[in-house]
Amino acid sequence: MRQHDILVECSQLVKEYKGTRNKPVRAVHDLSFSIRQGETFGLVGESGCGKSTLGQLMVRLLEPTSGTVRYTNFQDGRGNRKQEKAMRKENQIIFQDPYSSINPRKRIGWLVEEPLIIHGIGKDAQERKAMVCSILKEVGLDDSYLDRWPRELSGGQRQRVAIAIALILNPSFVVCDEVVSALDVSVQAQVLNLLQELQEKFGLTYLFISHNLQVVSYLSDRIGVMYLGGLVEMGDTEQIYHHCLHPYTKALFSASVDAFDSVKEDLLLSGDIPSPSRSPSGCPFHTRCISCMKRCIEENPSMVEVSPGHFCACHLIQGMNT
Amino acid sequence: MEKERKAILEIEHLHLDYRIGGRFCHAVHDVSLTIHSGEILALVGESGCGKTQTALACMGLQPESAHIGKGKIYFEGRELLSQSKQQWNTLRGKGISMIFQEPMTALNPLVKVGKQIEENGRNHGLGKIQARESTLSMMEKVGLPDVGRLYSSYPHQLSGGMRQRIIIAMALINDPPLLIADEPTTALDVTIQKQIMSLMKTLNKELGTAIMLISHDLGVVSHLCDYVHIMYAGTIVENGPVHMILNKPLHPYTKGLLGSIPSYGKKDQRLDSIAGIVPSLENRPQVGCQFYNRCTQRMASCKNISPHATMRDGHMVACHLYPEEA
Amino acid sequence: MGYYVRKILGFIVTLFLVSVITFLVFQILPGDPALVILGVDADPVQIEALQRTMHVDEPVVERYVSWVGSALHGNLGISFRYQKPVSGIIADCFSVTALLALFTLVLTILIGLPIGIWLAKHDKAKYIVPFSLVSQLGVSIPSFCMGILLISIFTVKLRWFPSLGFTPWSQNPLACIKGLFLPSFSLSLGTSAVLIRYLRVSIISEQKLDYVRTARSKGLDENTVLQRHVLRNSLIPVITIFGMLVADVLGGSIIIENVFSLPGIGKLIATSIATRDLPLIQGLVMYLACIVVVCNASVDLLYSLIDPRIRLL
Amino acid sequence: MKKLSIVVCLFALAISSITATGVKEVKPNEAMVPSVVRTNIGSEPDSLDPWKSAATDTEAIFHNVFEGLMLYDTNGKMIPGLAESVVIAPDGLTYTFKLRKNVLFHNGKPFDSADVVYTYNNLTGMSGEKAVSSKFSLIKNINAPDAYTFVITLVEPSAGFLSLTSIPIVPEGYTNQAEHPVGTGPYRFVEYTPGQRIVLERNEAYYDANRMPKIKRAEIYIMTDEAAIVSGLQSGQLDFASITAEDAKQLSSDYTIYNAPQNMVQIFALNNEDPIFSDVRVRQAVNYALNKQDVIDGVFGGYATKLDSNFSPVMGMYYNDTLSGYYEQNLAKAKQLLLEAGYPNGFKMTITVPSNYQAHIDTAQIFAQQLAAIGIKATIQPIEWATWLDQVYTKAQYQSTIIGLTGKLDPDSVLGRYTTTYPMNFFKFSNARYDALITKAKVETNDAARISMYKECQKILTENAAAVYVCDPNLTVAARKDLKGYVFYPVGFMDLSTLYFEE
Amino acid sequence: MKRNFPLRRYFSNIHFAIGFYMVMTVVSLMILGFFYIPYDPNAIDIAHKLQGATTAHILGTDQLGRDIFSRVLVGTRVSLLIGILVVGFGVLIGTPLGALSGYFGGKTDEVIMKVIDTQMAFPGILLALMIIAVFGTSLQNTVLALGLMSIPRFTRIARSGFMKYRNAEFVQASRARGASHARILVLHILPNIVPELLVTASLGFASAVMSEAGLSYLGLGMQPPNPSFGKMLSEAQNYILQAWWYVLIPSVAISLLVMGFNLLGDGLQSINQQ
Repeated sequence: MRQHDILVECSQLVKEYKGTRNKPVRAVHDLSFSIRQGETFGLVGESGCGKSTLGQLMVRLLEPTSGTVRYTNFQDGRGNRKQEKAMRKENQIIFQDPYSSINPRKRIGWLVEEPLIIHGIGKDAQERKAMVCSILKEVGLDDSYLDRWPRELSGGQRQRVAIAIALILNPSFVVCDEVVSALDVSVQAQVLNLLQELQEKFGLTYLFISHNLQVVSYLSDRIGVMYLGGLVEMGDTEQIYHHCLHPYTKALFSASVDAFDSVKEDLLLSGDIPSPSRSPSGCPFHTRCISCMKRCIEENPSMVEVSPGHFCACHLIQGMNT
Repeated sequence: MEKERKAILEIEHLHLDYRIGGRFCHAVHDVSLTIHSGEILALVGESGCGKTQTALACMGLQPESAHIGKGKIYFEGRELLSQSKQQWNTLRGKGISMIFQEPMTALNPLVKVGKQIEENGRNHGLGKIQARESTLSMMEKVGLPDVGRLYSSYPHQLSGGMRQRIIIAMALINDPPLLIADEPTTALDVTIQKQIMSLMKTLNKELGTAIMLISHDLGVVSHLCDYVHIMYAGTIVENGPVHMILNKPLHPYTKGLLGSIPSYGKKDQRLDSIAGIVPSLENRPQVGCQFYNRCTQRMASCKNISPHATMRDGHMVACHLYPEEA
Repeated sequence: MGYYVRKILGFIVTLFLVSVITFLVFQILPGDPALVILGVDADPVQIEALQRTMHVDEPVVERYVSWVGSALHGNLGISFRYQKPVSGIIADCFSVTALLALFTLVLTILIGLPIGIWLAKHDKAKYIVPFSLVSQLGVSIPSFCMGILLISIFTVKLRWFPSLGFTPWSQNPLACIKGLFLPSFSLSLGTSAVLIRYLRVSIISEQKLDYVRTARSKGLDENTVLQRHVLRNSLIPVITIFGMLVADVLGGSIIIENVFSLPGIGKLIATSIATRDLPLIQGLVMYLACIVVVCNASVDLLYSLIDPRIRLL
Repeated sequence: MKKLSIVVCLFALAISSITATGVKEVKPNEAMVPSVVRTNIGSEPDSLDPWKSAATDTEAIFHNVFEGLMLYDTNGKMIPGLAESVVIAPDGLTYTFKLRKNVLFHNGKPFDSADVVYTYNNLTGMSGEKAVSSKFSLIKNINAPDAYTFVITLVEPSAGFLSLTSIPIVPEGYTNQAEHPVGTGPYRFVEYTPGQRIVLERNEAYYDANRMPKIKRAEIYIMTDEAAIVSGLQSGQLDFASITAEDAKQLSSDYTIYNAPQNMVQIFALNNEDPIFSDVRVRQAVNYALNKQDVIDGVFGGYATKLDSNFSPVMGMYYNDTLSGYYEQNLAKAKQLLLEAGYPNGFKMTITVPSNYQAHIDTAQIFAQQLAAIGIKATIQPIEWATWLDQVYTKAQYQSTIIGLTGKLDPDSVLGRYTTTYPMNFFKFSNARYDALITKAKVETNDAARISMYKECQKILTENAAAVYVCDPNLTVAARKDLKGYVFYPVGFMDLSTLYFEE
Repeated sequence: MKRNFPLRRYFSNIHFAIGFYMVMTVVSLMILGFFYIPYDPNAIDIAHKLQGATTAHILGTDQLGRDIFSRVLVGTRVSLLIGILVVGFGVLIGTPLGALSGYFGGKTDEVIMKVIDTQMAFPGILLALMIIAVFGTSLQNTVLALGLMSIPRFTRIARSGFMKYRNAEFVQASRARGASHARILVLHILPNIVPELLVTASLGFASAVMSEAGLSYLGLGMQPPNPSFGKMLSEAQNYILQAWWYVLIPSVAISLLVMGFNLLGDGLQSINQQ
């Protein structure tokens, strides 16, 4: 495992939205973790668990209600336009749907070049064009795409364009928000391969958000499992894959059917994911948990380091430890 | 075949074309398949492969612009394509039911879900009280809690999983011999997907409903189905029992598909992806193998000669790599 | 609760702005109401006497404040022109315009609904082209022209309808309908064309939605699908149009009431602007603003009745 | 779908039933001699109270309801009204009226001198209230020796005074005139619906059998739209109406057309204080540049009297016929005058026109083209009537305008507009000799002398080109063929009492 | 195929095609008017007034004997100019307001929408009547009045458009890249709203022509003698008995323009929805 310095660190991050009747909806709740330089941190969870919100908080698309996101490789630039711009250059985000994340009314060349213009990189149009061509080549597209419209491209090609746009500023940290979920299997594999190649080439750090445990466990060095706005388990991929502890993680593994692996443990969760606006008391998972105890209803378990680097928030574990 | 099973649905050499720019483009090309009673059959392929078009043709719901050129569809021995509109109407919802991908949009947002289920029963001859009773019992059967209250809720008040259950209840209220499920779990979360899958499996066993499952997810298929057809660009390239296909894929496309699936086991190695994309309707080759352009094992003959289906290792494959055994 | 409070507050702000603007406009509007009413043959003494009754010599702010004060008590003042309470005049005229608007909307629905549905069902060029052209013709002929045309055919040539005078509904309903038929018909030509257009587009786009396919997959026949599922759902966007149509009809009445000599709000607006009858204009504008706002509120309410996804409160 | 077709059928049925009954209702009207006459009025009455009303249109209707001590005949001559006779003292200061007996107001109250005293007290302000009119300020004293005699004493002799006595007499102490007017005329007021109509009914108790109306009821619809009036006539919903000459030509085969000068002078007024028009030569040049016949033919369908004076020939003895033809179109002369005035290449000017009078706008268009011939570039600026009254009429902030001014029985009230001191002298005409002459004529009791003074006044106006006097457009009235008895007055008065339907 | 003839998509829409040809008919009349006008459109000839079609005056003469054909040729110019200016006014003021309102939401939205609501609460023509009563009749004031009337429709369309896109992923993405609000508003969202604005502009054009006719009917339209279709029609309607063709010609001209632009708008809308 690559062991590097910490690149991004968030502590006690909370994001609340204004819900109906002014009742706040907690999208992200008291979340702390850090991402190391050069690694791929996989974030997995079902819809509404707040993983996308977290991704946007990490690149400051959203301002946290409380808590902080700290970048170690440059100064925090809140309120300072110049520093904020530097932050925007270093951190990038790629979205799920390549059909809506690319402006349909602009040509590919313009779209890829735009970040350079915003940040004033490149002497002239010529130089910028050269940069655009080289990044397009990196993502597997040639010069002929410069003058094409997004509508002429397939989903996979669009996602390559989106990656090119994100990488042309040579960022250090990239949030990939469900980047392959909308793609067909064969194209998904192409994009995953590309992401890995680029990471190696440019030394990128990824926050890889997905609902697909297979994809996450294939790509990530470390995995965090989210449920209703909070992390329930976090650790190295190996730890999570082989020794997951939280009942939710277990259920997730059981549910994400693999064409090859036989199911380890047939866990069928009952009921639906509660809406973030009506978050249950105590452990948020207790409404669906098969091993729910009385304590779980009353008290929200805190993250405990079970083994080095492996954290879990469950009363079952704490029961075992103490 | 060890048991004598009744064929519910037989599709024979189905062709479905669209007219684009004065030219017929094949969305479905020479597709044949058979579903037997009580069986779960999967139609697998990436988007744009013609899976849904095939299914809609079985319901007589293909778009008006579609043109069924050749082929026959038999349902319980009855030819469907030559039916009148009226006959289609009596068949749909009673003989063959269909559930769709998006549980969010497949229900009328302005009508109470109970009414929508009931409507299917009423339309096929159930009395008012009878329809209501079977609606409620069907809702219970698909695992919905508190059916009395749910009966009069609106779709937007329900979660995706519940809506999909409603749609299943609606499809099954008339106890049809065949259910066509078009990507029923794609829009759902994995834990919910798992619930729906096991529900479908249970219903298949309890009611004996044959299911034609359309999916792009080999994982789902492997856990649910008995028999798989792999479709590519409007043609069936390989079919056979599910374990055979997964463990001993023959067609390069099937192999590529399986290789593309990421998993922990493949960590730290590149995925075995297929280059390129599924060609769009207009850009499909008129002759030869449809997979030619993306195939890593292509040969000269692939370009101009369409491959025929051959039996190999206990299942069918249409590829020049496997010439017909004399 | 909060929803209604906010709505009502917004409503009050709108009315306040409307009244201030009207008041200010009339301060810069040249023209002395007394002079306009009495004309060039008036005796200076008469003009002065009339001016005294209008209080036009008092300071603007004072007049405005006193107007607001009495308006809050339901007293909109005395019309310069008619020397009668504004509220009474408006009430009389509004009964005409309200009936006109009502008839117009009824005709709009009677004409627009069947045609719109029919066109949506027969979405083919050979049907749409002639219908679009005919219905567009209704919108593209200025209403005064259409009014004159209708009068010369139905009143002058055929003598089916009267061209002037208004009979109140309470006096003789049939004569009332007869008197209002032509004006509401000429207004409804435009509005029904709009309805047809929106309804057609709405039905066609609604028909493409998944739930319609679900309904078909139940084996429902086309008409049942249309009536039970598509129609109701496609009416939702059309409701918005009705809010707009009410405003259109009120605006259109200004011209059409002149053409048909109907003593309604529209004619009153034109004359009271011309005579600088400030109290009456203030009253009218407030009244119309209320109607527009109330119509929009009713549209919202209607929305929530038809569409369970929208719940007010 | 079935439901829809049912609705459509019902709708069709409803329409057919409406139209069917429509036809039925028209028939009886055609078969019998109507007892109702229906006509229109071009604007809302300004006030039903005769003391508060000044509009010509209103008076035209309400002269049927109200009567004064004196009335006027179709020639504008004063004739006895509520006064059987009048005796003017030789000094011209005392007027003694013998009042008619057996006259009842519409509310049943008998008429006597108390009502006259009440009326004149208020008119002059002798009641202690503010005077209702400034015209009566020359009354020194009034008194009623008995119930049927009424005496007025003037401060100074006034030739035009008698014409003022046509002002309505109202019943003593009755203050509800604005709501429900009460007079003594041949018709009594029934109802007024704002924006819609005025209804009058025959006064069955009218004292004069000769003027007793033959038609029982009159409905006067308030209609502003030209086309609506014509279609009202054509559809048989109006029995007579005043229309444009052009429309009258089209209707002449099916309708009786009455056509006569209406004593209105269409004036192309030039602001005499404007830097350009202050020069009399420029004003004369404009006069010479114009061809009034084009306006008469183009705008009034040929039905108008060409004028060169501020009076219409309808004014009879006061009209100065020697002025006729004073300014004939003469471009050479016009150019010469402009050259003399220092505008060899003409100038730019604006014609401000009230936008609600299409006839004036058309006249302006014709004039603009004619003025272009002598190098004057005229821009037409239509403005709202209210704005016109404010900017042009009251404040005289304009360069030129076109307007029609209605004539009066008393020449002084027409010519008085041009006096320097008149508050609404929007011509800004100022001529010392003219002012003196007007003042003198007012108190001159000798008819011949007075007439010649007024004629001289007209001459001064015309010679000084105070304005361009264009024409007196005829009043054109179309009436259904069986409606007879329409008569014209030199002032706006629509006499309903003479009308009758032929059997 | 699409690349060869990008407009084919538009012309395959029947509404668009018919509307286009109708508008082009009027536009070609206007172009003709720049090169050839048989008579001075304002030349009065009383002797030949209200004449039917003759070889000298192919569309007859009006109440002052002016050549109707010449007036139509010049009138197209005026009516099109009014339409363009009114729509321009609405677009230039309404769109930015709607953009700010929809993009920023919150207080900005509330204030702007309150103003727009207030304007909507005035019956349209009343507002125009007031403006013209204050400033007088002229081309500029007609445009001002009708332009003000047309602002709300553009504001509403722009607002809903910008609202729809303000949280679109591509906007989020460029925001994450450090793009300024101005850049996002103008370069990213605006191009996506243009099709809808075009539809609105097209319908707005039609209603501007109609409203001008309405104002002219109330005597508050253009300054005479300049001909606009509305002015001609309102002058003509007094002569419906004597000269029906005089009424017909401006009616047809107005109908062509209004219908043309309405159909164009309809067509564009259904093309957008495809």
